[in-house]
Amino acid sequence: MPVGVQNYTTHFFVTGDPLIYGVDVSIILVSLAIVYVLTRYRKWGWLWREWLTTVDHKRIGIMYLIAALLMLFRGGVDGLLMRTQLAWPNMHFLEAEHYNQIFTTHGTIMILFMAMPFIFAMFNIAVPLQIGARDVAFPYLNAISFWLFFFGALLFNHSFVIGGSPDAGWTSYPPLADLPFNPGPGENYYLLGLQISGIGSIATGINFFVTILKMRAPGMTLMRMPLFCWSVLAACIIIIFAFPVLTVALALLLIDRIAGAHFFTMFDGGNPMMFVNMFWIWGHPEVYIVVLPAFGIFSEVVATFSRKRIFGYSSMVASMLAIAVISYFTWVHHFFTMGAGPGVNSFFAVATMIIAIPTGVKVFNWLMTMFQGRIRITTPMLWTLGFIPNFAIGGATGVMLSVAPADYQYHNSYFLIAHFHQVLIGGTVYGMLAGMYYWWPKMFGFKLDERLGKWAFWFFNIGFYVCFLPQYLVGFMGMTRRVYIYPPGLGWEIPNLISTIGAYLMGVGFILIVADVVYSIRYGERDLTGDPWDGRTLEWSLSSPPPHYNFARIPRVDSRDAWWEMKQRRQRGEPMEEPEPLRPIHMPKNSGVPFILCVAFFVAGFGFVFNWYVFSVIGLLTVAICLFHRSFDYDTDYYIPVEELEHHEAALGRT
Amino acid sequence: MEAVHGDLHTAAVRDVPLEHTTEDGQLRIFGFWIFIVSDLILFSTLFATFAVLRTHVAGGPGPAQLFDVGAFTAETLILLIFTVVYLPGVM
Amino acid sequence: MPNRSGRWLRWIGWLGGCLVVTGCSPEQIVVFHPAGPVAATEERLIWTSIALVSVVVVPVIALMFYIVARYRDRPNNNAPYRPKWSESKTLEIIWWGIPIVIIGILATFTVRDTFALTRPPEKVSSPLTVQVTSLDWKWLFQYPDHGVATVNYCEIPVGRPVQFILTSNAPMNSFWVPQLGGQEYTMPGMAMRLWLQADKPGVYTGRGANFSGRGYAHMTFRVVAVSDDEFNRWAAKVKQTAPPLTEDGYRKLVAQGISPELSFSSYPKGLFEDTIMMEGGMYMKHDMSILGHEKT
Amino acid sequence: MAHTSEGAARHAASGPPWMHIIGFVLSIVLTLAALWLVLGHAMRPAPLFFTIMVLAVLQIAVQLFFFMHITESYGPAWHVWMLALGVVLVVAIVAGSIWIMTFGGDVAY
Repeated sequence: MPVGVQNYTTHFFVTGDPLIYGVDVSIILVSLAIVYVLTRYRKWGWLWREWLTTVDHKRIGIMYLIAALLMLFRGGVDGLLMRTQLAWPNMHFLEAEHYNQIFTTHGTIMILFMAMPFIFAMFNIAVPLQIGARDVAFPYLNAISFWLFFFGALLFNHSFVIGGSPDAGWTSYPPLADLPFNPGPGENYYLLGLQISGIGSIATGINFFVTILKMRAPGMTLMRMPLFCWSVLAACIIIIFAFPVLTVALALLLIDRIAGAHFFTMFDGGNPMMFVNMFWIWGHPEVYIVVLPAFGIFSEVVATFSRKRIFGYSSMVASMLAIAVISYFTWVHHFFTMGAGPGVNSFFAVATMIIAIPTGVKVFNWLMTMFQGRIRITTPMLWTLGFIPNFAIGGATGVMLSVAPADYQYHNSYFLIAHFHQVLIGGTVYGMLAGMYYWWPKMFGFKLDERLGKWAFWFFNIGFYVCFLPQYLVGFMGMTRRVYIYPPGLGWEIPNLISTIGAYLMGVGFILIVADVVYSIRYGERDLTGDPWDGRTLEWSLSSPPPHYNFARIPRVDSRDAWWEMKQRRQRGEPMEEPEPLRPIHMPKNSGVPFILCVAFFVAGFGFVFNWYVFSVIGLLTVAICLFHRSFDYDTDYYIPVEELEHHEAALGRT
Repeated sequence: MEAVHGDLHTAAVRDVPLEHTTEDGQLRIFGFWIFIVSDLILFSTLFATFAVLRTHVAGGPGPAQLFDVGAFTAETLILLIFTVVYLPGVM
Repeated sequence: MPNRSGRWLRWIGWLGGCLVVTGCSPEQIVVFHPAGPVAATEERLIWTSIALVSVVVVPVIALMFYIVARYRDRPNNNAPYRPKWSESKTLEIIWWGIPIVIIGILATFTVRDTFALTRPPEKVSSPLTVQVTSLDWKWLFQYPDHGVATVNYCEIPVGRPVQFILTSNAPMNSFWVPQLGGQEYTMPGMAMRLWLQADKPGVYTGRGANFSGRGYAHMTFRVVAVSDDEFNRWAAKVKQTAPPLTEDGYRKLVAQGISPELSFSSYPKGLFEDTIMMEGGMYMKHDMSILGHEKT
Repeated sequence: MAHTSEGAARHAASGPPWMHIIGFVLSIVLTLAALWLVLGHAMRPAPLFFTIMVLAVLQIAVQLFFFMHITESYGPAWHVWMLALGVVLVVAIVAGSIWIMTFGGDVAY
């Protein structure tokens, strides 16, 4: 046993807080319950064969979705704890240290372990189906991406009960995050959790970039692609260009912390501002990574539920690509107040404003898509309609924030908090929930209940405004972010109280969404047609859920909204082409190696967190062995024979 | 291993190099290029860090003391020569 | 549904408005109650930007409610339905054009004021220099012209530009006095300049705006703006009555903890410059110029 | 597979690998030129730095073209566009970081 163990056991488990004991108990109980259920119903084999080893993009998408919802729950509880503490002046619900940990984990989890997997869930579920492909370009890598994310998130979440949570903010600025000011494993958890899941994110970016550019069905030119695929393509471009910067920033900070380097330390010539600089070179594009796919989903939903083609398709494409590129030239607006000079501030202020132009154009295009359409207000459409005013206000405050001298007054105040929650919740979360409701029948074969869904929306949406509009005001009153306590008499009490009430309304909204899922599993309307919304794109041409090979015959595409056109042609009674004969389908084999590989990453990361390098060496050696194994594994694929295909298709009622 | 879209590539690929003749190969090569692009950014961030922190040695040794011209010249030349050592095998 | 949501929103707005009005007075909205030219410039810019973005935001929201009401899929809805209408050059030019114009105007103001705020607000009287050091978790102010120092409060003369020179001997923070003007980071090894000026006598609350650890929420300070005479009297009084700040006393200030307001009649020579240079700071050589008359 | 051996045969038939030989010679020449410039103190620091950067970019181009066959692709050469955009962003990262970290404004008169 390493010597370190002895020293660490006393600090290993977080103690002394009833909340944490409660979590300890519930973690143990839930784990035992899961083990019991799996054993009782003999589901271990099923879990391993069908899920842990799968390389099927649809199942990986579902796992991402579950993880994202769980993390939304954890991040949401963090948010409610914070709002409870801030509800009234001089509250002593949480102490400073605990509050600092909670806002740190809230931010980190919401951005990296909720928003990212949520968009990846949508990537996986929809992209291959929309472009008429049988899987992504690299299914094995896709599984690795998921498990890297999963174990990165798991590692990060361990910090709550083992060793202590990070408490330097989700931005983790040194020197506060550096060793002298932040001993203990919390920051290491942050750095390694993000690093491990970040590798997965880069791989996902590459994977979907290649998939979209190389695996479209014949006839689907780029300009015939559904807009969601365009938004994914744009997001992937940003992932590929932005995430490596985060990798470097985290790695250098980790070297500072565990190997005694001085990149960002306050002492010995380090330059902490360089971390701030690098963090936001990644951080600003990251915002667009999570919001562009939401734009894509809104475009799909608006067109479908207005029964109309999307308006201004080419300017939608142009605006998304413009956003992808310009988002790279705006990062300084996160630290105008650093004083890098009027030249720098002017340049980045103007670049930030410019990005508002293509974004605004998209809003007009969505409105014009609805104009002279036939609008059906279903749950996905409701989230989309809720998004538009939200995003208009959030975008407007974004433009206000980009005015550098005005930003000197907003920076780090609650005005900023209200702004970015409005775009991240109003944009990303609304978008992902719209996508979840929209593609749910495609994933699971039944619809989520509309009535509960609408209740959930109204609670969430109203709660949202009640929560965040007062925060704009309290920002103008001088309240800064990350304060855990404030004195009475500044006029902050009433807006904060209203804000807390709003946060709880949003909590009710989330519970109703969960209730909707639980209710609909049992009673939800079954989708037998595969096209419950009268959709426009190719995924609706398949059964719900689609067979594991997706398309028995790869469709031939000759226009935008390919499935809609096919339906129109059928309606007009035009003769259908004779279907081609079925052929054997080439498929990737499931593999347990991605799972094992990422467990090894987890072990290595855990070793680095506690400076127990024995674990790190074992973990990294296992990683090497897994990579080596893959290099010499030639038994990775198989063919589905025609008879089996015919059998499957017949069972689905399709010939 | 990837799902192949029928025989998209029988006639057209006659003139492209060997490694592009399967769809699997095409995807891998393209993916590899995109990976190189992400690496480009990774290294440029390291270069940027170097450029900014270059003078912050806090009294420690600077580049002049750290780099051994003879050694890195030899290393570079060995690296470059390795790009052609496989040629006799191909010829 | 859209009508209902409109009603809901109005209702919430009304309720929120009532609560806010009863709960706080307008002068507590400090950003909109500037007490000096810098904050006034920033406030003007904020209102300009609000006006400009409203040109887009208000019509967008109104249009959305109108469109949803008009084109809902109801059995008797006889509004026109054109499922294939999806391109219009004219419309596209309009909504690429309008934001471009708005952004153009806003950008002009932004650039102008960004440069303006790096210069002293008024050139009529000679500026006062105050050296600010953020510590864990307190603020140290030094007056190089008077040789006095204070903790967690500072006095400044009304109507005279003040250049705050900011550094940190702790994790980065941000120096923010909303009623005098916007903030600037205090960073270890750096000396940043922030020009502020008070036009009205009064006590203005300042606070650290960048998270710096456990005691961060308590990092507030008072800025007391008084007439020139009163300021000089105050400085003289501190010089005579307050205890000196010794090397040892400074080390105690640097240690983590919260401090009450303190005054010191003197401080170790070159304390501020040494703090900046402590770890080979001043990353780029020409930054030295900021130290001005007190060359080290 | 049948077309594999056929492809290999096609490659073998194309004579000496001139591309590789030219690339190799160019890369050696560029490296030695940079070395000579630095060790011989042939220029003042600023132009020297600039020249070395130019040589480095040329070296990258040689590697990409002669050894990594950047121009070969089946279908549109998207990767070339991504590399081009990558180069723009590299400039943004490096030059932008230096520009920002120089703190040109609030600290100078």
